[in-house]
Formats: sequence, C-alpha cells, structure tokens
Amino acid sequence: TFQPADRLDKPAIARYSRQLILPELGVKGQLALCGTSVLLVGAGGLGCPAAVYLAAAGVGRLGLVDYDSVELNNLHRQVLHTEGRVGTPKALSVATAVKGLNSTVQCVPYHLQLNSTNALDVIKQYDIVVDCTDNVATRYLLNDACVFTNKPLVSGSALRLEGQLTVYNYKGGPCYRCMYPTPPPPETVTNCSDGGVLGVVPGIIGCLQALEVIKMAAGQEVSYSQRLLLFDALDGTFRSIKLRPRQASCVVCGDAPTVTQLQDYEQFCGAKACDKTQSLRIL
Amino acid sequence: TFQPADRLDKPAIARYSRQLILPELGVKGQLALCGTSVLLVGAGGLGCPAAVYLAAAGVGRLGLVDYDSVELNNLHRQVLHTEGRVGTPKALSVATAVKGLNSTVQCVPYHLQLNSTNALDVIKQYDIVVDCTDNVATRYLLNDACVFTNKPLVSGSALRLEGQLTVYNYKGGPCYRCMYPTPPPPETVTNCSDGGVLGVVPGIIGCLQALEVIKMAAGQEVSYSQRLLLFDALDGTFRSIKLRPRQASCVVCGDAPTVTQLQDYEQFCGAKACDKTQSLRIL
Amino acid sequence: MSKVTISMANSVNISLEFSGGAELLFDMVKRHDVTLPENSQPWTIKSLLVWIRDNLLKERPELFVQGDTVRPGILVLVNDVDWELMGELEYQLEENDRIVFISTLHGG
Amino acid sequence: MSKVTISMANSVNISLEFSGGAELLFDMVKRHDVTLPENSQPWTIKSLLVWIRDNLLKERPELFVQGDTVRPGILVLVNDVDWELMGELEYQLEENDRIVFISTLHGG
Ligand SMILES: [Zn+2]
Ligand SMILES: [Zn+2]
Repeated sequence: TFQPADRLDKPAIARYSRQLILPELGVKGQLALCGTSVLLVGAGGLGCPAAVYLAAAGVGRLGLVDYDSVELNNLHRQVLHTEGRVGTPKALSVATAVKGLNSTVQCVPYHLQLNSTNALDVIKQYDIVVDCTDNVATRYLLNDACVFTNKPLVSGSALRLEGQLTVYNYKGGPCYRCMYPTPPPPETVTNCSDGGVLGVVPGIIGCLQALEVIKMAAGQEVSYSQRLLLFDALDGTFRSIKLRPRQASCVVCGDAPTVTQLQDYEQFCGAKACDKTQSLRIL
Repeated sequence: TFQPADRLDKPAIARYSRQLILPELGVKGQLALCGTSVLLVGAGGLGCPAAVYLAAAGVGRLGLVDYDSVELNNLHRQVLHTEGRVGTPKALSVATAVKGLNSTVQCVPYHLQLNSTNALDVIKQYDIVVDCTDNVATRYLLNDACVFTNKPLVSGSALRLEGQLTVYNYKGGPCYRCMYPTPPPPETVTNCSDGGVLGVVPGIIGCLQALEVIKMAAGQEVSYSQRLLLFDALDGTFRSIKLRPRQASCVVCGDAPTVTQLQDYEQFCGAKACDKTQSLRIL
Repeated sequence: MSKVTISMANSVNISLEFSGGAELLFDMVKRHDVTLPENSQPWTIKSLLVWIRDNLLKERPELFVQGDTVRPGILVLVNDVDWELMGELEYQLEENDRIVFISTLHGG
Repeated sequence: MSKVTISMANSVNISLEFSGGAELLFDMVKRHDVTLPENSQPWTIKSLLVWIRDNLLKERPELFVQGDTVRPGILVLVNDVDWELMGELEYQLEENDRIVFISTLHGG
C-alpha cells in the first residue's frame, strides 16, 4: 500500500514553494496532500483537467481509470491527450502527460471498465474518488461502491454548455441515490456524443473537482457537500444550490439499507456503461 | 497575414464533431473560431489553461508571448510545461504542448518582453488579446495598446485563493484605466512569488478567459464586458459584479484622451514589468 | 342580506426555469415568467406541474412528468433550494417564487 | 412648551467585506457585520471610510485610505455594483447594505 513521506524533501519545497506560503495550505497541508491517494474515474473531458491539477498540486498517488482509447474527436476537450497518442488507452495517455509534469506523483493507470466485480478492489486502495465518467450506470456503481467503502465521491458532469458539481457521501451529506433514487428513463439521457459539449465546460468543472479534492485532502472545508454548483457557460453564470441531507429512506446509505452489495448497474439503468450507445436493445 | 479557410475539411469535421453539433456554435461558429487570431500574453498559470482550451477548440492562430523560462516552482500551476522543459522559454514550451494537441492551429511563440516599442506591432496582428500577465505595468501597457488598436482585452488574474475576470475595451465597455486611472502604490501590490497562489485558481480563471474568447470569436454574447467575476476558492463561490461604463474622463479611451501613445509603464507604475522584484529601487 | 365569501387563491406571478436539457421540451426557452390564474385551492408544485403540462409542454409530456410528479432525473429547486427541503409536491407557491427544473447531466 | 427636534440619522447595520488581499489589513477577517452609531449626518461611504480607519484598521491605514478616499487599486462595491454607479463617496448607506472592498489582483 501507499506510504506517504513524513517530511518534504528539498525538490518538493522548491516545486511547491508558491503554494507552501499560503497559510491555508502550508507545510502541514502539503504533507497531507502528498499523503493522499485519489482515484479518478474517467480520463476524458473532466478527467484531464482534474488529473493535471491534482498532480501539479502534489497528491501522493493518482489512480486513473478508463476503458477507452484516445480518438481524434476527443481532442477538442480532452486536453492531456495528443494527436500522437490517438489509439492509446486514455488512462495511459493521461499518466504519460501527468508524469511529465510531476514525476513525484505515483501514477497508476487502469485500462479497464469498472464494474460490480472489480470496483471495490480498486476503490478501497484510495482515500477520495473523483467521478469524471460519462454515463448513468457507472455513476450509480461508483456511488454505491463509495458508500460501501466509506469514501467521499467528488462528482462532476458536463453537457452542451452546462456543468454540474457536487460532493457525495461526505460527512453526513447525501449520496447520489439520496438525490436520485430512481435512474432516469434511458431515452431522456443525452451523452456528449449525441448532445455535444463545449470543451472548456468540462475544463472548468474538472478544475473545480480538483479544487474540492485539494481542500478535502489538505484539511480545509469542502464547499459542495450537500450543495450543488450549476454552471451555465452561455450566460457565464454560476449558481449554488442547497441540497437535502442524507435520506433515512435511502436504499444504500439510509437507516435500513436494502442494497448491500454492488448490483448490475447496466440492467438497473437500462443503459450501457459507456457513452457510445443510448440504451440497451435487450430491454 | 493570417488567411482563414472558408470551409471545414474532413479532419476538422472529425476533430470538432462534438462541438459542431451545438446549436450555439455549429459550422458557422466553428469557421469563425478557426478564422480568429488570439494573442495570449503570459504563458504561466493563466496562460496554460487558456492556451490549451483555445487550441483545443480550434482558434486559427494563437500568439504566445512570454519573456521568461520554465522553472521547477512554476509546475504547481503552469500545467503545460514539463520537468523536461525546465529552462526552456515558456512561450516555446506552451507552443510545443499546444501543437501536440492540435497541429492545425498556427502557433506563434514570442520569447520577448512586451514593451512600449514592440507591443503595437505584435498586437495589431491579432483579433483578440488575452491578458494572462503577472504585473501591473504590463497590464497598463496591454490596456493602452488594445485601446489604440481597438482590440478587446480578456483579462484574468489570480493570487492566493482568489481570482478575477473581466473583458476590457469591448463594445463600449470600460477599459482598465476607466476602472483604475491611477496605478496602485507599489508596496500594496503582491505577486504570486511573494503571496503564493493555489495552482487550480488560475486554472479556473484561465479556462473562463478561454470561454470568453470562444464566445466572442463565435459570435455569441460575451458575459464579462462591463462585469467583473470574483472567485473565492476557499468558499468555492463566484460573484458577478456590474461595473461602470466607459468613462468620458478616461485619459486613454475617454472623450478627450491625453495619453495617445504608449508610455514608460514601469515608471508610471513604479514597478518592474515582471513578478520577480516588488518595486523599482530608483524611485 | 347575507354575504357569501368564496375563498379563492389569488393569481400568482412566478418565474419558471428549465436547464440541463429540460429546456429542450420548452422551445429551448430557459426562463418563462408566468402568471398562474386564480384558483380554488392555493397553488402547489403539484398543481403547477399539471398547469405546465397543459399550458407549456407541447409534446412528449412523459419526458417531463410521470404520474403526478417529475420524471426521475429531474431536480426541482425552489428559490435555489432543493424542493425536498421545501415540502416537495405540497409546497405552496408564493409571489415571485423562482422554480427551477434541472435535468441531471451525466456527460464528462 | 415648545419641542425642539434634533435631526439625527439612525444607526445603520451593514456588512463590510474585504477581499483580494484587503482582508490582510483587517486581521484576515473577510466579513465584518457592523452597526454604525447614530450620527448627526446620514452615513455615506465617505464617513464610513473615516469610521473604518478609526475603528477597524489597526495599522498602516495608508494601505487602505489616501486622503478621503480609498487608495488606488481598491474597488468598492455597493450590493454587488461598482460604487461609481452609486455616487461613490456620496452614496448614503442603507440598512443591510453590503459594502465590499476588493484589492485588484495582478498575479497570473
Ligand atoms: Zn443515500
Ligand atoms: Zn478607459
């Protein structure tokens, strides 16, 4: 397992000098950050900015999960990939970019699809999980796995010219199922392939996810637990919403949970765990 | 000079497909974007995210100005640079990163310090100027040069855990001097070297600068002309402020301007045009 | 002579906003300022949903309402607060309320 | 008997906020809820600045005020609006106003 250092060496002091002088971080916060492991699921439009700012800030270990490989049509928003890495697994491509920036971060690429059989094994090795995925089924999977392993889930999403950000399962706040007990009808779900997205929108949301993780890891208060940030890029406006608390009736994190192990989320949602097709034909 | 294409070729359609389907952009908006030249001044904490999202979205030509070279202590926030490029001019380092992502963008690095003798020659070759600089003197220089050449100036700044964003000199809105006719006393100005900055804060502001440029170039309404966005990373809050209109009394853009050519901005501000020293000793 | 007073709720002016894609069902218009007419009962979100279905929704109402509530995946906000904290369907609308319907995003 | 009425402005409750580094002059506290005492004249930003200098600013007042106004590089907001649109120093404070002093940032 991951063994964080108990002091900053000379190169680390040089590298992080501009943030070490912040009273809100300081050496103590930096050591905490360097001692934190973060699992980032989805190495796409949200995952690229989140990964690069987490690595720059010096998280100790960064797990990067993506089953997909880089395509040319990703490059308008997935800014850590390159033309030369088209065809490469995205998790590896992001790991390559991140290691070039900060070789002192332990970078662990996972070129796999998270599912009910492997999710807990991966997630339990990390302190914080960042949801940068692109589909409903994986969002429920990550939520339930984070509830079972007691990990906070920093969730971002983006589509067209809008973005959303919230933190689930943190310090008594709600989980994804508290908010959305029933999955949306598959025909109402639009993905980035069908609906499009302006690249800088997930850019902004991914940066804000990194910020929430950094504050959490450094012992500062998190801003979006039991709150939802809405971003409208056309108006340039941000709106902060107060959300419900953890729900006693929640089937996974409530007082009498009925979901106690991971299930088949593609079946539960009636949709594939990717953004390539809109719904399962078999239903 | 820069000759934009009048249609999108097949690779461009593939590359931009996820944003072409946005009704707010479409082929017309993409062509406008591909026909726009943007000068980005400062290849640091703000310039890196702004450059990469502008290049990803497909601006036609991207000028990158920075006199400085990459240092290890930049890498906590200047995420396009790499450990291997420490010592390389920042403008070249960003150009290298950007070309790897999108080789169809004309990337023009300028490894120089903008000053009163060279600024107009560079700026007049571009449609939009993005202020990603780190000092007061260059901010006044860019402002005056943009007023003289009639270019909009998309201005961002960041320090510690705060960021600010506004658009100057656009469609009758104020310029930097309308807001701040007198430069601040040098001893009140804190730079990132002295005050520190959390890297993801300029990350978020730089992304928002790119968004303003993209909307401007694509013919959409800009959100922060005569408005100021304040970002507080500790609270996670954004606040949008209504600003004064263009001032009739402004010495550079007012009804009877008295400043009609570029001046010595280091002398005017009593501070060097870099973030390395705090004030001119000679004063 | 006796007076009969019929209790009627006054008409209510509110703003309705749709985002996250929910606006696609409303001619792409994100904000609608509407006057709900006088009613024999106070206006609630429950009766508002019926009014929206009958007056604003032109087609495919099943993408917005299911039974007497919003379909799964739509979050309702009352003046920037999650409707779960405000009584959900039973919340009684007040003058100048801002009711927002957000379709949750899943893209990345 | 005759009554003499002395016109006095009531005390005013406002919130003061400092950001962009201006809070460094105020013990790092970004928000101060203050009650301005009864005054022979209505409270304006001009008199507020004097009150701040005398009551909140502990040291180096020249980093905040110069003459009777704020030093260059500080922007004043009245309820999220640039004070230039509100009368600047002459603006008369009202109950619950939020006055923000922002030091302009120059870093990148
Ligand atoms: Zn729950
Ligand atoms: Zn001006």
